[in-house]
Amino acid sequence: MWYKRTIPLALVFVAGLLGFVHEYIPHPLSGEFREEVTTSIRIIGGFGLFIGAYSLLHMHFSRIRRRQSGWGYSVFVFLGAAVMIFLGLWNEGDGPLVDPQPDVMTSLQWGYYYVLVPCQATIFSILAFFMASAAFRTFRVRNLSAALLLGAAIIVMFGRVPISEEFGRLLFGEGGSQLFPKASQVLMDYPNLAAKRGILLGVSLGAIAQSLRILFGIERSYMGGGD
Amino acid sequence: MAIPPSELRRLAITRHVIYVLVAAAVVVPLALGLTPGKFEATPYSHKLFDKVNSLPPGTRVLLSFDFDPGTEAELLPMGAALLRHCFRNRLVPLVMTNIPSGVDLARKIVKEAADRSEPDWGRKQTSGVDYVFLGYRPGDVNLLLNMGENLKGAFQNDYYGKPTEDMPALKDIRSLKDLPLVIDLAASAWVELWIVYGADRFNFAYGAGVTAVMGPDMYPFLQSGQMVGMLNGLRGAADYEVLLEKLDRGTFGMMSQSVAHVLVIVLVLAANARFVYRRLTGREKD
Amino acid sequence: MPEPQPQPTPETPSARRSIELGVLSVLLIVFFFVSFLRHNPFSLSGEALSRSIGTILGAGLTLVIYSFLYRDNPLFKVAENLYVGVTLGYGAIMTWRMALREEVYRPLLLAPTSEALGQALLHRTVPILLGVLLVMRISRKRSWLSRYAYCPLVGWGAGVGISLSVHTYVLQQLHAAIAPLQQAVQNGSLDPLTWGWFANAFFPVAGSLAVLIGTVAVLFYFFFSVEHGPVGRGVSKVGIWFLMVSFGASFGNTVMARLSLLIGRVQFLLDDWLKLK
Amino acid sequence: MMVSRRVCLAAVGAWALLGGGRASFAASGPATASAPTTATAPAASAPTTAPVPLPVPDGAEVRAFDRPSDDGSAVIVEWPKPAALPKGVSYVVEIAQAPEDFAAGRFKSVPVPAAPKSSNPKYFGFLSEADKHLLYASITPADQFPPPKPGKLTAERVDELHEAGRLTEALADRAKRSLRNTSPEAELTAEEKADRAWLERFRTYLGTRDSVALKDEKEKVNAERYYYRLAVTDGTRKLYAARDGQPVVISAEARPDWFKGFRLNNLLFALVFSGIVMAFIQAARRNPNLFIRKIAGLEAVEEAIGRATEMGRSVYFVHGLNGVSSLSTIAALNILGRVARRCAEYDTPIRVMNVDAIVTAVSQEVVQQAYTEAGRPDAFDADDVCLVASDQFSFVAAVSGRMVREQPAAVFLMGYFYAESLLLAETGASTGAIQVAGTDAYTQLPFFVTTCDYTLIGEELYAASAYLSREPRMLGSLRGQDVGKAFLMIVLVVGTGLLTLGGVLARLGMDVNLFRNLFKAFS
Repeated sequence: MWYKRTIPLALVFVAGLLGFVHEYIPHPLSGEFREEVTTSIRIIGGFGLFIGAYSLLHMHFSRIRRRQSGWGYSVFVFLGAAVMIFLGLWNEGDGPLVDPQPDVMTSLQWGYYYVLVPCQATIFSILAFFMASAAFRTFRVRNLSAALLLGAAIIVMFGRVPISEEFGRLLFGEGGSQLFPKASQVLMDYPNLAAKRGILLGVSLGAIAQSLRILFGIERSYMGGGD
Repeated sequence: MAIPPSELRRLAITRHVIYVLVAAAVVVPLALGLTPGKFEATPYSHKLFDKVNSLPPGTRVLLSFDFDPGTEAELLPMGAALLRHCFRNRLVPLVMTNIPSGVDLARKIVKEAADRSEPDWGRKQTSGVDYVFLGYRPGDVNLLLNMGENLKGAFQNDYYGKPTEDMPALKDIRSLKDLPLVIDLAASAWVELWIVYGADRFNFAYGAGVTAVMGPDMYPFLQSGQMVGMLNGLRGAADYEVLLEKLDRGTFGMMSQSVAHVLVIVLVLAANARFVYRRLTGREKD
Repeated sequence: MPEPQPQPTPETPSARRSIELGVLSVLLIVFFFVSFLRHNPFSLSGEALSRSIGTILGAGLTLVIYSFLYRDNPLFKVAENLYVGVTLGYGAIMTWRMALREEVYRPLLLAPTSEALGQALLHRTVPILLGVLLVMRISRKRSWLSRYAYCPLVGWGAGVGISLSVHTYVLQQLHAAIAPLQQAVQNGSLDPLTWGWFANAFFPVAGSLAVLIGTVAVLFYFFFSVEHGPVGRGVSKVGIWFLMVSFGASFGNTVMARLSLLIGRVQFLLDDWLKLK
Repeated sequence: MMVSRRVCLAAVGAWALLGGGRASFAASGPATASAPTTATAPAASAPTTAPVPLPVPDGAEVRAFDRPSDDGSAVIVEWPKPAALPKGVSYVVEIAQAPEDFAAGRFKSVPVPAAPKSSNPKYFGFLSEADKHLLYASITPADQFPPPKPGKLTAERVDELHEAGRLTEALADRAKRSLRNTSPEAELTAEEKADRAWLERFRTYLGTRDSVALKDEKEKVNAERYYYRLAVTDGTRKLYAARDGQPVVISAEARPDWFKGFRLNNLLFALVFSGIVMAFIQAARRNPNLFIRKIAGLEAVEEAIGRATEMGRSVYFVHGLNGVSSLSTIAALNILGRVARRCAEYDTPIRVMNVDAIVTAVSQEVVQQAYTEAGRPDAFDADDVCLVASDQFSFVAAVSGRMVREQPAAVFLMGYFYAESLLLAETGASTGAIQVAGTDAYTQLPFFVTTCDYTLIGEELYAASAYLSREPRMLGSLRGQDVGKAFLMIVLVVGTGLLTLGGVLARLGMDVNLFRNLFKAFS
């Protein structure tokens, strides 16, 4: 239906055109216009919170409702969210409408430093173990490519840590201390640079093409399903 | 060929053994407080350090701490070192973040650095005069564009709700164009967004601290001069600490880093030696 | 992040379970014992108390999550879900404080003068309406309304993106890419086979040549419009080699990064929890 | 560097078109009108008595004009470079609102650096050899004649605002009341606290309004026409650029321009490239058989399915984490279509693992479609395409668990992956399956390359899917991008070549500006 698809697509095009054109206009008006737009976007973005929160909570809620396997764990999602939101709104008794007192650890920050930070940091750090085990069990020189890759990886891994300087000294005396760091540096500065730049150029062309497809309504997948 | 359970159990065991080795490689050096012998800072860390060092006292430097707890271990030491450097050289750091869940991390290190540097200045560091913590505003890249037009418009108040309009620290700073140097610490696309929507549009010198994961991808920008320097991973933080001659978490981590790397290298070599041997003797087709 | 679990050994699941429970309880006792030993909450009060409790909690969560390395277990799942919820709640509060309260509540409901209110209405009514529309996305039937909110955003982003990526990723990169060889040629010393010649003529030239060849080869590898003849195959082979070396560099750095995160956690456990420093 | 980057040959044209065109030579008009003041007349004839003659520019060559391609905030004054600029000698530009004001002494003098015009091609483009000798200074009138800055918030200001109707009686009183009240926060009554808080809000609001107003004022000031005189001084004497004894007075107005000349190359590239891409997309619509070279990875796909068939074991297809809106997911779905089709033909069981509900739904359609095309719609079982989990960690756990249990013979990992890539691929490898991965997540590619038997790298994934699906938007933009890549490759090779040749020539003492400028054109 035209008001479900046509107009939105027209909006995309118009907004895109404005965004594109104003980049080339030095006139103060274009700057003011952008300020207007960006403030609006900031406000709209704020509302995005509700969507994220809803979809996540809704998912866990339906798990609990349907008694899906492991639904009990979903309760903790609500628990965590509820506690943090309460602490934030309570705001040491000052209520949600005023700023938190500066430079005292509020209970919200307490929750942040001692629950959120440890959990997130740890979950990410677990990968260190998995990599080590993968390194032993699955990273194989199946072919020339993999061989090059692993070789480069080893040089870089070794060159990037201080011990490689000690090792260099050990082998070649004082002069050799920079051998391995230099090796990894060279590897990063030349082959790595070349490949990364090639990728960068290719990918950015792709990105531009993607933007075009969006502008001209050829790419609509971001609109989600429905008519 | 299905794997017999015995084989699976063997796999599980090898895995757990490796986990233990890794844990040991990291914990032991830290617990014993081993630090590596003297090592030279990598070139790009050095470049960034020199850039900051070259700024005259009173210069305003924008630090954008766009990371959250997930990568705090790598980036937070950089932030601490940079702030320490700023305060030591009497620069005025303007700190912001584009990541809501990074606000309190940023706030924490700014506060700590300010308090720590009190002796350097001989007086209490005051927010709004010696440094500004702008906090977080949504809007993503549009926020950067906004700051490029009108910084005080984008941040009408600082994190503590004080109006930025007539803050001494922001005197005659109208927009990003008035800042000589911006440094971004990020584990995400923000590093590049700062180039695209910031440095290249508003012509300020730009440096970055990134997680080692992203490090290699940044080389095109370093070579093209779109970045003046870069701290790459925990090693970058260690480099900066060494250059500052004030060792801290980054440097203390380096010994564990070294041992763990060696461990991984040994594992890869061992496994592949076995693999190649088997392949040569035709016992593994793959 | 889970790894494949070996099938529970068929013979003695119950025996294994009881062993695990035993070990777990021992570990719990040790954990609390150590925690109280290092920072005894009873001797503290006020901020120090909350901090020490926090540290114990944080250390506990850290260890619980690492317990996953032994195998997936309920404690881990609890911590994981708790973390998801806490993140959500914190994000919600931050967005309220930093965005909605600053941009919507304060300008409109705390407008100092009627003039200010007028200004706020003038500049914010439309975005706020759009914001409300955006939220429509969560409704099954009305979700199309949200398109009116995010389509302009998407379009604007795309439009601005085009000229900026042309500038940053294409033109700037090209400019940087074609310069080095010339610089190397122009600044290099001219008497060959001396150390200086190697240092500032040979290597720079060789290096910038390598970069040029690599970049072109990689671009060619991603070039799909022509069937690769023998030459083409050769070039794209070179391209793939360069790609692989750069992947190796990324690989090495990724390992470094993950280990750094682990180091960060261990530092927390040793310095803050066990107070070894 | 920073500047030269921005430059392009085209900018020259643009400059002439948009900025240079507006250069106005007021020397003829007002210059003659304004007689030099008695104050300056002796100075004008000073050189006779001077020990060192100051390098006075020839009045005929001094010009003022609007700075091109800018937001109307500056006027350019330019003059010829002297043979030599003795030490301690510097230039001064004097600016006045009317020619007569010089006589009346109502003018501002601005010391300006002697910057060569050729050093700022961003605004001036490349100069013809004839103009290489010009120096320039850019003057912002609003800095010299600044509009009155709105005052701080005082009782007087409050009254003004009240008279201007911007504050009601009551609010004005409230403002003054809490302005008077300077006692510390602690001693305030609730009401006084409220007043102070209100005042703060009002101050903030006023501040932003004032800065906006000031900005507009400055723009107005800049837009006026101003009159300029150029002098050279060594601190004691001051000589004016003069024509027949008269200091030359020139004038110009700064005007905001409507196009950034220095971005013309950018615009051209964007437009041309867009045109090509769109053209190819249209072409692909008309003829979906646009040539795309065969992607080696696809043979690996066939081979893997074949092996699964021989071993009579299942094929796993694992999607990445991103939703349908992401390119890589779309590409993955196209490839899934092909894989499912083959599996249907060979009667090999296929399992599709998803983490995203919508992707699941689409995948089901795709697989069902494939089975129908293969003529065995009955064999399709919707449960083979399932949403195994809804977040990263549990996704990996579930998929890994199933892999270990079912021991698939072939595993396809297609789409955008994050940290889970390593674990999925490792599990697959440990179960001895043939693995084919495809992703544009470059940070994850290293793990796939080392753990999988074949990997579709970055755009190869799109290419493969375009090759299979013949979908115009993918096919077309792929071809369009190829043209872009070809262009980039040529620029890289030819550009480097010519620049280097230029470098060599320079070493041989030849002029290489030709080459330099030629290749500034590309950035």
